[in-house]
Amino acid sequence: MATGLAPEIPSGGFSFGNFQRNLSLEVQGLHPPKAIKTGTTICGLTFNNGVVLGADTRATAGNVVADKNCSKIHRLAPKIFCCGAGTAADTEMTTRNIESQLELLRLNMGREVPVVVANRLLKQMLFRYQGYVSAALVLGGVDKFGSHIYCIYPHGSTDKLPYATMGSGSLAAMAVFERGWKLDMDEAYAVQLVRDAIAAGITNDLGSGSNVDINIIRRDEPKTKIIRPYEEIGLRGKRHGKYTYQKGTTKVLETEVIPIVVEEEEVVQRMDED
Amino acid sequence: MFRNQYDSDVTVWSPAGRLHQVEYAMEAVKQGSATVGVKSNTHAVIVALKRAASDLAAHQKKIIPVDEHMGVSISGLTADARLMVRWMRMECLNHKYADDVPLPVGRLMSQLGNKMQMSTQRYDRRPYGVGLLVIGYDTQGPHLYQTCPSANYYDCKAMAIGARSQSARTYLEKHLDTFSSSNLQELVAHALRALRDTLPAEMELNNKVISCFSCTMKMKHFYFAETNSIIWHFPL
Amino acid sequence: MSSIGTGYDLSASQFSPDGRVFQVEYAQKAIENSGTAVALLGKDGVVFAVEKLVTSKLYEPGANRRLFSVDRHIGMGISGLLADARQIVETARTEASNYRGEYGGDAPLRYVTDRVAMYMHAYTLYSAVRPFGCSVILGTYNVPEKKPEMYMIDPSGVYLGYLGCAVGKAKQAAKTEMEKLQLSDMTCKQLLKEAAKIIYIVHDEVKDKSFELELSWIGEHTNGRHERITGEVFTEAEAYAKAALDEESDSEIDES
Amino acid sequence: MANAQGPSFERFSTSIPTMPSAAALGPMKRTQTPVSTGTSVLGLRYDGGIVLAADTLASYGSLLRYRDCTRLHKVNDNTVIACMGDYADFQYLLSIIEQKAITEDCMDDGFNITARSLHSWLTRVLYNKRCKFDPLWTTFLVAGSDMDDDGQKTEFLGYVDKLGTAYKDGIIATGYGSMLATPLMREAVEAKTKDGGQLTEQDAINVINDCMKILYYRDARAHFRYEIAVIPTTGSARIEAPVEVKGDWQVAHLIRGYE
Amino acid sequence: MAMSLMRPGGFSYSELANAGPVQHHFSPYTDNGGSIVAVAGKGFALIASDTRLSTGYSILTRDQPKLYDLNSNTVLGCSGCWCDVLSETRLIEARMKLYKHEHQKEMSPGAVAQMLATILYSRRFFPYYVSNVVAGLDANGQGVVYSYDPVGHCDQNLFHAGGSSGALLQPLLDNQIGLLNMEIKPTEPLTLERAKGIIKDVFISAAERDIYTGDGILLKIITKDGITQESMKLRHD
Amino acid sequence: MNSYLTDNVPNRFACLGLGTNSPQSLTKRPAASLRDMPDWLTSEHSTGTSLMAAEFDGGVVIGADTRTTTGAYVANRVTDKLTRVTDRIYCCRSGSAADTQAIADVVTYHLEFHEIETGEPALVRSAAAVFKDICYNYRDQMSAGIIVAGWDSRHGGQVYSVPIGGMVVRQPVTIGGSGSTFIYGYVDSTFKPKMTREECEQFVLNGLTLALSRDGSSGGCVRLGTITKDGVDRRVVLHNDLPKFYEG
Repeated sequence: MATGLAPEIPSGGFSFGNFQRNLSLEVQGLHPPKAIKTGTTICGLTFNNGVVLGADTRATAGNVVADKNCSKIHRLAPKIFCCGAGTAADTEMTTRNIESQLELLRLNMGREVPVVVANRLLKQMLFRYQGYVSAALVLGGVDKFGSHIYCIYPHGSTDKLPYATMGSGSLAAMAVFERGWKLDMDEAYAVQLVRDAIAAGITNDLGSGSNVDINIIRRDEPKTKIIRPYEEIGLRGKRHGKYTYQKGTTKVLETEVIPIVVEEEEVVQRMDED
Repeated sequence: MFRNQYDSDVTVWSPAGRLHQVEYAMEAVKQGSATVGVKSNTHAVIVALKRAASDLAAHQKKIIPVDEHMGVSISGLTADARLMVRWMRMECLNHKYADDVPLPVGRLMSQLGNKMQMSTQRYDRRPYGVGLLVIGYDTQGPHLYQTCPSANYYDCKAMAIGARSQSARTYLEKHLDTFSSSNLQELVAHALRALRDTLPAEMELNNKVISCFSCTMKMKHFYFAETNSIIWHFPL
Repeated sequence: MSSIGTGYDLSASQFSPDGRVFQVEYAQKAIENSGTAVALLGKDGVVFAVEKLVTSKLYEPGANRRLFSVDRHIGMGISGLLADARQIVETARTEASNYRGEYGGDAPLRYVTDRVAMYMHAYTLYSAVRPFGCSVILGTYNVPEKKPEMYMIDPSGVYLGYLGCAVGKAKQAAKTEMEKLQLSDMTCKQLLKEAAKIIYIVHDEVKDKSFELELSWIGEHTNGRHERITGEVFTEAEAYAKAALDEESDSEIDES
Repeated sequence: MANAQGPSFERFSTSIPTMPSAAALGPMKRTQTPVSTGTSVLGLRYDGGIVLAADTLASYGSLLRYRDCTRLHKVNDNTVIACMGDYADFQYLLSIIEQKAITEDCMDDGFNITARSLHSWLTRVLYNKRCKFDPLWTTFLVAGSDMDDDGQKTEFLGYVDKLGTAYKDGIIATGYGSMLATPLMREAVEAKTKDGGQLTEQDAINVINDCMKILYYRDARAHFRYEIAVIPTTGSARIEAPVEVKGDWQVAHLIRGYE
Repeated sequence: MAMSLMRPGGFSYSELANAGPVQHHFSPYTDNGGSIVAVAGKGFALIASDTRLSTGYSILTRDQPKLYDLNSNTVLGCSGCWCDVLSETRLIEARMKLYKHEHQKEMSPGAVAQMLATILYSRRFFPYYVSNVVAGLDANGQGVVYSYDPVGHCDQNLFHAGGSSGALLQPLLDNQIGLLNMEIKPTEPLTLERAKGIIKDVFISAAERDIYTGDGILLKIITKDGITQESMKLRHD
Repeated sequence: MNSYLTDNVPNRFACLGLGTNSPQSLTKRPAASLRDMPDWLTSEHSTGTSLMAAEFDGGVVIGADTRTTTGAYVANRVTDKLTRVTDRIYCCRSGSAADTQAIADVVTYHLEFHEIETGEPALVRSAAAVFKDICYNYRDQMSAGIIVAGWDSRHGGQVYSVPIGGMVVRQPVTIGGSGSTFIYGYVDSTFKPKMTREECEQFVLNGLTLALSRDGSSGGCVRLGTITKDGVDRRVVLHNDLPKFYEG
C-alpha cells in the first residue's frame, strides 16, 4: 500500500511499524527508553452516600522519582472519576480518550451516562490492546443506580467491588481495607480508611510516595469534592545550607557581540489605484 | 632424670602405665620462667617474668594476646607456644566469623585439649613442650585455665607455672579465699607477690622483668589489655 | 597381667613369645592409677558415679568432668588418662551424630559402642600409635522398649555388656560392693545412692586425699536423656554415702 | 558503580570447588527451583519478647499438598526459627541445627547458641551456598534474645534469605507478608510507640492474628491453620497449638457478576 | 500469556515477545539500595549513609546503617547487594584482627584501602556487588576518602557519593565541595560544620528523588579524638 | 456483530508479534528489572478456579469458587464466575479473566440478538455453539475454559463443556478450571444421573469445597446456581459455612 515515496497517513490508533526493528535492536543490546511509571497506590470504596477515591502522587522512572506531585485521579465525567496506575502516558491517554467518548455519548443520548458505560468502554479498549496499554484502573462514580467501584486490569478484565485497590502499593492498601472495611460506612470513616490505605502504600511501597489525593463523589451533590493534597505523608528533613551563587560565578569563556544589522529596504507603495 | 627403655617414644607405655615422653615434656614447662594467673569474680590477670637470653638480647615475650577477650602467658618452649596461639587465634576468628560472638573460653580449651592429645599418641609427633595460662572473659565471667603438655587442662582459681613456681602456688593457696572479691588492683598485687616469691632473693620486680595483662569486661565488650600502668600505684 | 615382658613390650605391634601384647596391658595399667568409675544398671535406667581425684586446691570445683554425654540419650563414664578419654568421647559423639545424619533418630548404644571399640582397637595394631590409656562405660535407656543398656570398652578394644561395672583404681573393691546389691530389682533413685556410697567406700583416703564425687543417670524418669546430677538430689545421695561410710567405719572400730 | 552483569561469572563458577570434579556433571546443585514450599512467616517484637507465626501448609506449586507441616522450630529454650520457602531445604538445615543443639547439650557447659549466633551462622551457610550457585531456597526468621551494649538481655528478631541477605528489625514479614502484613504491623507499632508506649505480648498476638487473617484472604498459598510462637526474652519459648483463621466473608453477598 | 502489569524500569520488547510461563531462576545478586557520602577535610573525615534497606519495591528495614567502624580512625561505608556487604565486612574484620596480631598495630586508612582493593579483586569473576567508600585520617591527620568499583579499582578523593543516589549526588558534591567550574569560589577551607551541613542537605535531596534512599541517615565524624556519630531522620515514603 | 472481534483481532495479534511465541521463551531469563519484583506485579489477572456443573432431574446446578488471582495474590476473593448469558443459560468462566469476560459479553450480546430474532428463548446448545466458535477461532490467542449450562424447553437441563482449544461436548456432569483435577475421583464415584435438586446441589457444593481446599488458585466461598424452567436460583455459601472434610 505504501508507495515508498510518501509515508502513508496514519489511520489513527497505534503504529506498530517498528516492532520488529526494535526487537532486533534490543537483541543487539540497545535498550529502549524508560517510560515513566506511576508505581502507585490507588484505591476506592463506596460508602453510604457515594464513592471515595484515593491516590498517591509519585511517578517514577526507574529508581528516580520523576514527579513528586502528579495527579493520578482522572476525570471521566462530572461524577465519574478514575484512578490510574501503570505507565503514566497510558493511563492519561486512556482516561482522556474515554472522557471524550463519554461526553459525546452524553450529548448524543441527552442524559447522564451511567458508570457501567465507562467501565465497558475502558475494558473494551484495554482488551483490544491485550495488556500492552499498561493501565490498571480503579473506576468510581455515582449515577442514578447508585455508587460503584470498578477495578479494571490492563488486559481488560473488570471486577465490581465495594472496595478496590490497584498499583504496586495495592497490597498494603488492601491490607488496610480488609482490616477496616465494613458495611454502610459514613463519609468520615470512609475518607479516613482511604487515607490510611493510601498512606500505607506511600510509606511501605517504594513505588508510591508523597501526598494523598482524595476525591469524594457524593450521591446527593452535583459536584465532586477534589482534595489535592489531602495530606502530605513522609517526614522530611529541613535543608539548612544556602545554595545561591554570587553573580559571575559561571565563567564567561568568550564574549562576542553581534550587532543586529537592520537592512532598510525601500518599499515602493503604489497608491495610484485608489 | 633417669633413663629407661620405655622413654624413647610417646607411643610406649611403661609397665607401670606411664608415658615417660609426656612426663619429660612436662619438665620443659618447669624450665621456663615463672608466670602467675589469678582471677576474681570480675577480672582475670596474668603476670609473667620476662627473661633475656643475654644482655644484648631483648626480653622474651611471655604474654601473647589471642583475641579481644583472651590472652595467654607461656612457660616452656616459646616456639611451641606460638604455634598453639596462632591456632587459638584462628579458632577465635572463625567462631566470631560464623557465630558473631566471641568464642567461650571453655570451648576453646576443650578443643585445644583434643588437639594436644593427638600429639601424645603418635610416633611421628611429640607433645607440645609448653604450659599455658589462659585468661579470658565470656558471658559467664572471667576464666583462668592451665594447660599441660600431657593435654590435660585445668579450670583454675589461681595458678602458677614455670621455674620455682611452687613457692608462688604456696602463696596462692594461702590467699585463695581472698581472690574472688578482689578488685583489679588487689588482684594484680596478689599475682605480683606470688610471682616475687619465685624469684631468687637478689632479684627485684620491675617493669623490665615482668609483663602484666588482665582480662576484664566493660558492658558486653571484653578486653584483654596490658595493665602495666597501674602496677606501681600500690606497694607490693 | 602384672608381669613384664622385657624386650617384647615396646610396641603395640609386637607379640611376646607367650602371645601377649604387653603394650595393651601396660595401657590398662594406666587406668588402675586413675580414680574409680562405677556404673550400675537397674530396672529403669543406668546410674554413673565417678571418683574424681583432685590434686590441687587451686582448681575450680566441678571442672575436668569424667562423666560425659555422648548424645542426649547416651551417657559415658571414664577412667584413665583424661586427655585420651576426651578423644574417645569426641569419637563417640561423632559416631552418634553420623548415625543421626544418615538414618535419622538416636543411634543405638550397641552401634555406637561397636564403632568406638573398633576405633580403640585400631590403636592396638600399629607401632606408630599407642593404645588408649582409658576405659569407658557407656549407658543408655531405651524408652519405648523400657530397656536399660550398658557396655564397657577397655583399651584393647574389647567391649562387654554389664549389669554393674567398675573401672579404675579400686575396681575390685567396688565389684565386691556391687555384688552385695540386687541390681536388677533396683530403681535409679535407689541405685544413685548406692553408687555414691560405693565411691565413698572404695576411696582410699590415705593415698588420695581429696576427691570429688560426680553422678549422672539416664532412665525412665529422665525420659531417656542422660543428665548430670546436681542440687538436692546430689546432696542427698552424697549425704547417704557419707552416712553409710561413717556407719561402716564405726562398725569396724567396734569390731577391733 | 559497574554493572553486576559485567563479567560473565557464570562461566567461571563451575571452577569453584564444591564436589570432587565430576567434570561431566559439574558441581552438585540441589535446589535450582523450589518444590514443596511454605509461604509467608511473620515476626513481631513486643516489650519483652518476640512473636512468630507461620501457617502449616507446604504447597506443591498451586496444590495445597501438605496441610499439617509445622514451619516453626524451637532450637533451644530461648530460640525459635521460622522458615519460608522450600520445605526440603528447611528440613536439611533443621537437621544440622538440631545436631548443633545436641552437640551443645552434650557439652553441658552452660552455653547455648543464641538467636544472634544462629542468625549469623545461617547467614554464612546460606551465603556460601549462594556463592556455589546451589542455594538453599529458604528465608528464615530467627527469634530469641541478644545482649545490648549495656549487657542487658534484649529481644532479637533477624531475617536471612537464600542469598544471605540478613538484617534485624522489630517487624519482619517474608513473602506476601512483606507486602500485606508489614504495613499493618508497622502501623500498630507506630500507633503504640507514638506516645512512648510499648506493645504487650497480647497486643503483638492480636496484630499477628489480624495479619494472618488478611494473608489467608489474599495469599493464594496461605492456609487457614497457623501456629504462633512466643519467645520471651527471659523465660521459655513456647509454640502454641495451631489456631484457625475465622474470616468475614459477608461481602460475598454484595457481589453479583462483574459489572 | 503472563504479562506485565506495572513494573519499574524500562519497557522491554523482547520480554513481551517471549513472555512464557513463570519460571523461577536463581540469581545470586539483588540490589538492596542505599547511599553513602564521604567528605574529607583538614583534620577530619565525614562519612554518612542512609538507613533504608530495600528490595524491589519493599522496604526490608528502616534502620540499617551501612557504616562500619574499622578502627579508631577508619570507617567503611558499603551499599549494594547486602549479602555481599555482610560477607565482605566480616572478612575485613577478620583480616584486620589478623593484621593487628601480626603487626602489633592498627591498620592505617591507606593500608585498609589497599587491602580492600585486593579483597574485591579476589572476586574478579564473581564480584561483590557493593559500592565501597572508605573514610579516615591519614598519618598527618588529614582526611582521606577512597572509593571503589565492585571489582577493586580504588580512587583516592576528597569527597565521594556512592550507592543508589551516587549519580544524583556526585555532581552536587563536585559543585559544592569540589567547587568545580566556578569563577568565584569561596576562599576559606571547608570546615567540619559546613561539610556536615552539606552531607545532611544532599541526603535530604536524595531522599526526595531516589526511591531507594530514605528513612534516616547515620553520620560518622572522624577526628583525631576518635569517631563520633550523629543521626537524622529522612523521608520515609 | 462479530466485527467486534474479527475485524480487529487477527492483524492486531500479528502486529504484536505474538505469533512468534516459540519454545525458547521458556528458557529466556526475565530481564533484570523484573528480578526483584513480586509475581503479582507481572502476572495476568486470571481465574485459577474450580468450576462444576451437573444435570439433575429438572434442571442443572452450576457452581464455582470465588477466587481470582494475579500470580499468587488474590486480586478478588469474592468473584462471581457464574455469568448470565440469557435468563436460563449461564456460563462458568475459567482462564484469563479478560478473555472470558470479553467472550461472555460477546455471546450475551449475540444470544440476546438471536432471541429477539427468533422470538423465543435461546437453546443451551446454541449458546454452547457460539462459545465454541469464538474459543476455537481464537484458540491460540485466548486462554478460556468455559462451562455452558442451562435449561431449555426442548432438552431440559443441559451442561456443555468448552475447554481450552475450543471443542464442545455435552456431559451430564462436568468440571473445569485448575481445581477440577483434584476432584475427578470424587465426581466419578459420587455422581448419579437423576439426582434430586437438593442432592445435586450438595454434590456440587461438596465437590467444589474439596477442590478449593486442595487448589491454591481456587478458594473463598462457593457460588451455586440452580437453573430450572422457572429460571435461575442463586446462592452463595460463605467460606466459614463450607462443609468440612479431612484437613490433614
